[in-house]
Amino acid sequence: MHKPRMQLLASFDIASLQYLDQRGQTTQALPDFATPDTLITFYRQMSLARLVDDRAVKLQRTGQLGTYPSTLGQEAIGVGVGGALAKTDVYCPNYRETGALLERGVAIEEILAIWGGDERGQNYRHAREDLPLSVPIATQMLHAAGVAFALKYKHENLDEPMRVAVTSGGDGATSKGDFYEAINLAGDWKLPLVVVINNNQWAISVPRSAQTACKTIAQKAISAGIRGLQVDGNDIIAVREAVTEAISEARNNKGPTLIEAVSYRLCDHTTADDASRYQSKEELQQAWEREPIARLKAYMLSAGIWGDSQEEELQRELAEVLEKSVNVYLNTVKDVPTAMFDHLYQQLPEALLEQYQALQGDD
Amino acid sequence: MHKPRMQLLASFDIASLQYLDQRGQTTQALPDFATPDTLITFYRQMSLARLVDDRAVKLQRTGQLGTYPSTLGQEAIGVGVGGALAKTDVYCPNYRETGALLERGVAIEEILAIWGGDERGQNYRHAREDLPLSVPIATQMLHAAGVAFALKYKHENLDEPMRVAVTSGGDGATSKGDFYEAINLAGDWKLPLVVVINNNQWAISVPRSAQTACKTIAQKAISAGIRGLQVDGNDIIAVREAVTEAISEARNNKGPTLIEAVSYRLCDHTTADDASRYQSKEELQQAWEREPIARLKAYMLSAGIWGDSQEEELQRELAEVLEKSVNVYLNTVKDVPTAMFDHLYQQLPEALLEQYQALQGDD
Amino acid sequence: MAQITLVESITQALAYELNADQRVVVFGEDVGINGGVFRATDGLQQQFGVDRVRDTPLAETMIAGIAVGMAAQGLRPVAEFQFMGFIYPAIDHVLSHAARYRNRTRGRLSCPIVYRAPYGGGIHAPEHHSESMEALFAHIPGLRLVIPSSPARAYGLLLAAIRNPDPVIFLEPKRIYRAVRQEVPDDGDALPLDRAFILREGNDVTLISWGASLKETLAAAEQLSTEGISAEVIDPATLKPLDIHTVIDSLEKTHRCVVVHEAPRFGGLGAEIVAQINEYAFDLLQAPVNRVTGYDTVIPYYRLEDDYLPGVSRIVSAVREVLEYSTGEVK
Amino acid sequence: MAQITLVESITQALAYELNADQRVVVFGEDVGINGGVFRATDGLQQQFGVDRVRDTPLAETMIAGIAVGMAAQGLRPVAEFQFMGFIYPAIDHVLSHAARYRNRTRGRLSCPIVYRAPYGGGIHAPEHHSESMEALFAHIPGLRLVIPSSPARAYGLLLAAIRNPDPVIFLEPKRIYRAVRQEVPDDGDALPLDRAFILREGNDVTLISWGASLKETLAAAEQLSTEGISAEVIDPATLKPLDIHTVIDSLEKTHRCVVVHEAPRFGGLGAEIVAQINEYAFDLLQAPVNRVTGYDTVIPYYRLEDDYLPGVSRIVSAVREVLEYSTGEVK
Ligand SMILES: Cc1ncc(C[n+]2csc(CCOP(=O)(O)OP(=O)(O)O)c2C)c(N)n1
Ligand SMILES: Cc1ncc(C[n+]2csc(CCOP(=O)(O)OP(=O)(O)O)c2C)c(N)n1
Ligand SMILES: [Mg+2]
Ligand SMILES: [Mg+2]
Repeated sequence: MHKPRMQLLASFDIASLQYLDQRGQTTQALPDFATPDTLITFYRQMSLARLVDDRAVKLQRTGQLGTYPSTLGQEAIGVGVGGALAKTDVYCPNYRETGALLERGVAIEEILAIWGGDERGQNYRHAREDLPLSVPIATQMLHAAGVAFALKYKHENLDEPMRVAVTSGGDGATSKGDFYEAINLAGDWKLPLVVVINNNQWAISVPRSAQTACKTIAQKAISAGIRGLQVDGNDIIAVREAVTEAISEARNNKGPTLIEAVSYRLCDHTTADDASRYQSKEELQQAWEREPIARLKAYMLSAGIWGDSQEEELQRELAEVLEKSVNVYLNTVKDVPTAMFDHLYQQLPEALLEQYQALQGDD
Repeated sequence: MHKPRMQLLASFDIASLQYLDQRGQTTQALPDFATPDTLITFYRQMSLARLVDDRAVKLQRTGQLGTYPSTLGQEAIGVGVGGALAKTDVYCPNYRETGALLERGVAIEEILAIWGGDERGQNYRHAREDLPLSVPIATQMLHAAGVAFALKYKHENLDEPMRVAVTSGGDGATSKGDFYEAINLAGDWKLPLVVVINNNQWAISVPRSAQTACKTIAQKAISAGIRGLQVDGNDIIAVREAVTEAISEARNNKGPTLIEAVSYRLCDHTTADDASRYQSKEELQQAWEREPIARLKAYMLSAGIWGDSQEEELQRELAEVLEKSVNVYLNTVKDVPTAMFDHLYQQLPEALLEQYQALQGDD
Repeated sequence: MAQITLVESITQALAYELNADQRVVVFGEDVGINGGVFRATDGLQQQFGVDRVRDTPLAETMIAGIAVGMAAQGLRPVAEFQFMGFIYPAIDHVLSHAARYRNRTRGRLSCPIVYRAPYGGGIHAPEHHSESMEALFAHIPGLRLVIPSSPARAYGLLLAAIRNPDPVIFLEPKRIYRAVRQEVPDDGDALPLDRAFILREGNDVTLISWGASLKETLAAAEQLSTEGISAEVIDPATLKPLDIHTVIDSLEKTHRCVVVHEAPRFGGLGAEIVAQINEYAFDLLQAPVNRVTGYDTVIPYYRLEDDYLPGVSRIVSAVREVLEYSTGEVK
Repeated sequence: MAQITLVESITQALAYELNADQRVVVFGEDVGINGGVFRATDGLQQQFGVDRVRDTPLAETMIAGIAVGMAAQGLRPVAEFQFMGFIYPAIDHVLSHAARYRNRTRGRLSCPIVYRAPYGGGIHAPEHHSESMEALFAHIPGLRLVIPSSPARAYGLLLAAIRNPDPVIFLEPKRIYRAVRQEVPDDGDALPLDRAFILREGNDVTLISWGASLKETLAAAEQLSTEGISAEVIDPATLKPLDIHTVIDSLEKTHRCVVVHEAPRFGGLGAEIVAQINEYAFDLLQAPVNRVTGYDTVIPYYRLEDDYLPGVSRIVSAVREVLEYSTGEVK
């Protein structure tokens, strides 16, 4: 058949960023921020996240914690993203967020409290403006757009740097309308927003390949007319660089960016899941070859900025930190039942007084 | 600042199709289907749509019809799309659809009945499998994906041509989650679906430029990993060609296509709207220069396949057709009140009998 | 002072609060230069600028969701849904987030949002433009639900809703947007958010209604009065939390009650009112409370909508029924 | 015959109907190889293939919406929402389309859809995994709402729901998914969709409940029986349309009634039941109907959820209250 002639209107490229390959070797010169101290801090924080996850899973297994979503294998995303924000920026998290929350100053016992069935965990002592964990998939992205609007609205002079909002979600989240509506609005209103997708290849049992026919998730940015790129989500240097750059664009009123960080969920979806029902062992094994902590360690070892004694010292320190928080968590007594009314409205409406008193009487 | 090196993952182009420019001159050789007879039929159908719209607006103004959404200026899209489907395909329309419905065999009196506040209008005598008009924006696109799934599911041999679903919506609809979720699923499940966007530049008072930062709406296809293209929506030859081609791809199990048809709403949003509040006169005037009926007529005149006597004859015929239907519409008596129960469930549940009888007693 | 309509009183309240409080931001589809499809935001963008009165892309989930983030950052978002029939994609964010943010974070963050929408039937509009689904929101913990029925109440209640520290669903009975004019002083005085209004005093029967149905309810009361029947008419207006005490007080006098609403009967707010009367005033009742409501059908396209909506005659008959009722012997 | 749990009876019913009717298609998040997060679809994809038992992308609006199109084309979609807490983005399509398609097209097209979701609290799950928002659906005209409370009823009612020519919301009380085992013959016999079940006969008081709360309601009845109080327990199960006659018949004997549900009280289905009792059985009542319900708060994170859920002792006290009630003199 005769092909009609068409006029080209627009072209788009999607590209990917990496500094460390899976053996921990550099694929290009590292960015300036990647000093030995910074890398060691990255390593420490990722190691802490992994320890917290591990401990949380054990607490769940022994009936001391509810369902828990581990970030095993995705620590470079959590730490890479969470640490890229300025203190005054606002993080609008997903629920699989241990590394990022630690970076934001949320206490381990707060994280445990949330998954331990206690709303008080979300009343962070630090990061008081960060949004709470969000369980309904992708909804937080719209909240983040609202936050970004507010930050821009409250900012007097758009020629000066702004506070920004950063939000995160999974690969599964990119199938949901909220995600598209959020990025479309962010593009439309040029909001200071960064959206990071933790593409860990799975939405519970549904593989990334079954979520969308897209080659990359980054290309979904094109539907909103915003910047989109992919990073190696197991390379914390790449993650941090990309997010920092995107934040800087947002800060300077250059609008939003979508970042797809490609990683792998090395754990069950949550402690309520059994990934062996749907995940091939080989795929999992191969994914372990690419995991972020060993990779960074390999680089640090080869660069001579890390060694066995430091590793031992670090593990000892982290174990102590963890232990302390776990104890705080385990020793927190249950809230009073009437707490369920205390924060429902700013002031208890008269119409609820009777129920409040009934509940009190029940105690 | 030093720019990091990135690896290219994917590239995408968005292009546009046109055969007739705004003066009715060909910009490339016409496709084979564009015989004089076909063009005359196009012209007839677009003219009929315009007459129906005009009459409907007058009926509304005189209190004989409810709120009505005219398709003025967008007849090439309605007729171009509606006529591209095979009889057995399923059309899943938006609400601004007069031209397309006429092509599908829906009677003028049925269209009037719908906007005249009578559900019986949606009980088409023909096109019995087509979905009803959809008022909640973009929802019909998900229904269309469901229809497309069913057509594929019921089809025995995927190597043989399938029935397909075609759906339509406005530029405003492309901001809504339903649109993205529908095209993403269609790509993911390789559904026999064609999505046509009538980009008439306005969503009530909100201009296309305020809906999205995208340069084109066609590029939103990239977020679903499906084909996307733009056509000149005032050029019925381009519209018909693009839709026919997309249907043929879908029919042959090659998956969905998104088509952006660029046109202009030359009328108020509906009879309840006053576009002069937000629309500039010059823009409107310029848009009139590009409208589809005059354009096709100019070509037909220059090609010597149309003349004054044919025009007169046609207008006489169409006026007659219209008059007949309007009379049927105006003479249809109101349904019985209990009709509101008769089709709520297949069988009236016992629990509703009392209400049914009360309503009967009220008559 | 000029007399204004209900929809104008909405505009007046919005303007007052936009002026008084920089944190207030109005947004939704066509609220800008077009002033909203009902003109509720007429002139506000011109007066306060596009940053504060802003058209959104067409996406109701988005409208609901961004309000949560804006509120968490201390703004006072006032979001408009063009019609109640298009509010449903917003329910997830209203229910799962706006209504829960304060509780979820134990007071760290909160959602002082007003979600506005015109609602109800009777204007000969197309499908989905005539919905009365207030009961869906009334069931959601953490929300307030407000429905004004006069220009003055609309003004005072909307101000109260915007100033309220928690999320409010504010439904505007569009059938009476322009039904009456009143003098509404632009004094910034808010009304309380948990007090029912007694619109007409009476001794024989208590009629409870809200929104546009009050028009027929008051007309029915008027008609009954010509027969010597004295009906008290109560507009709860702040439907959640509900001021049941005003109703009970009235029942102390009347002992008989009819609830009128245009929403479908099954699971409508009438049911909750009957249930609370049953709980708090069982011994006061001399007849079962009667409900005059929309039928348990989809509200029809407009040619049949008058057959659907509770009219004066249905209300009057219902009142007659409760007045004629005499308690059986079974107890 | 093997004894099976409620969730296994769901699987059994799905398998039966997938086998019997080529038009049946099961889909949702993780319903495929994973068999659903509660294993309700365990083994079905393996048995019936990916075309008939299909994982969807993660999008609940989409799940609800495609079901409408599938049904309009004559299929019998059975859509799973992973938890009721994630069903809200689906409400628009359920309310605006599934429930209206037949009426809108005057019978030309229809939506024989089953929307399934596990619901209710008490399993120590994270936030949003414990919702009981059945009242939202109960208010929507054109829907049916079904909640089974035993393996046998789950089997028979799910078969009926799938075969029903109109849309059904089918909520599964996940707290009792595995609470008891029963012999459930796989005979394909459906139960009627508009008949309440009397789970226990009694003369002194009528207890009405559904879903998982029946566990505590039956336990309360048992406890009361040791005190010589004989409680009749009714499971409406098909909550919309509601079979109120079975309730009224029971009240002819008992004259006293308690409704128990775990959903928030205000605007819950208990209210509608009380309202209908008021309408149909006013003279039968010797005490106000009592409601034992979840509080009008968000269901708390799990450490407090037992304080929220109606327990045996609250039900027992409520029964005592209605039994001790003696009608005042006011009337
Ligand atoms: C709206 C919604 N639907 C369903 C769920 C149940 N659910 C929890 S996590 C999950 C998969 C999420 O996948 P993804 O977005 O890739 O994030 P990941 O868990 O892999 O980090 C699902 C379906 C939910 N939480 N919210
Ligand atoms: C979900 C929803 N929100 C709002 C409306 C009200 N409304 C009707 S048409 C319209 C604009 C639609 O614009 P577009 O999609 O471009 O279609 P057009 O009317 O231009 O053909 C709006 C906001 C609606 N019908 N549905
Ligand atoms: Mg994932
Ligand atoms: Mg448009």
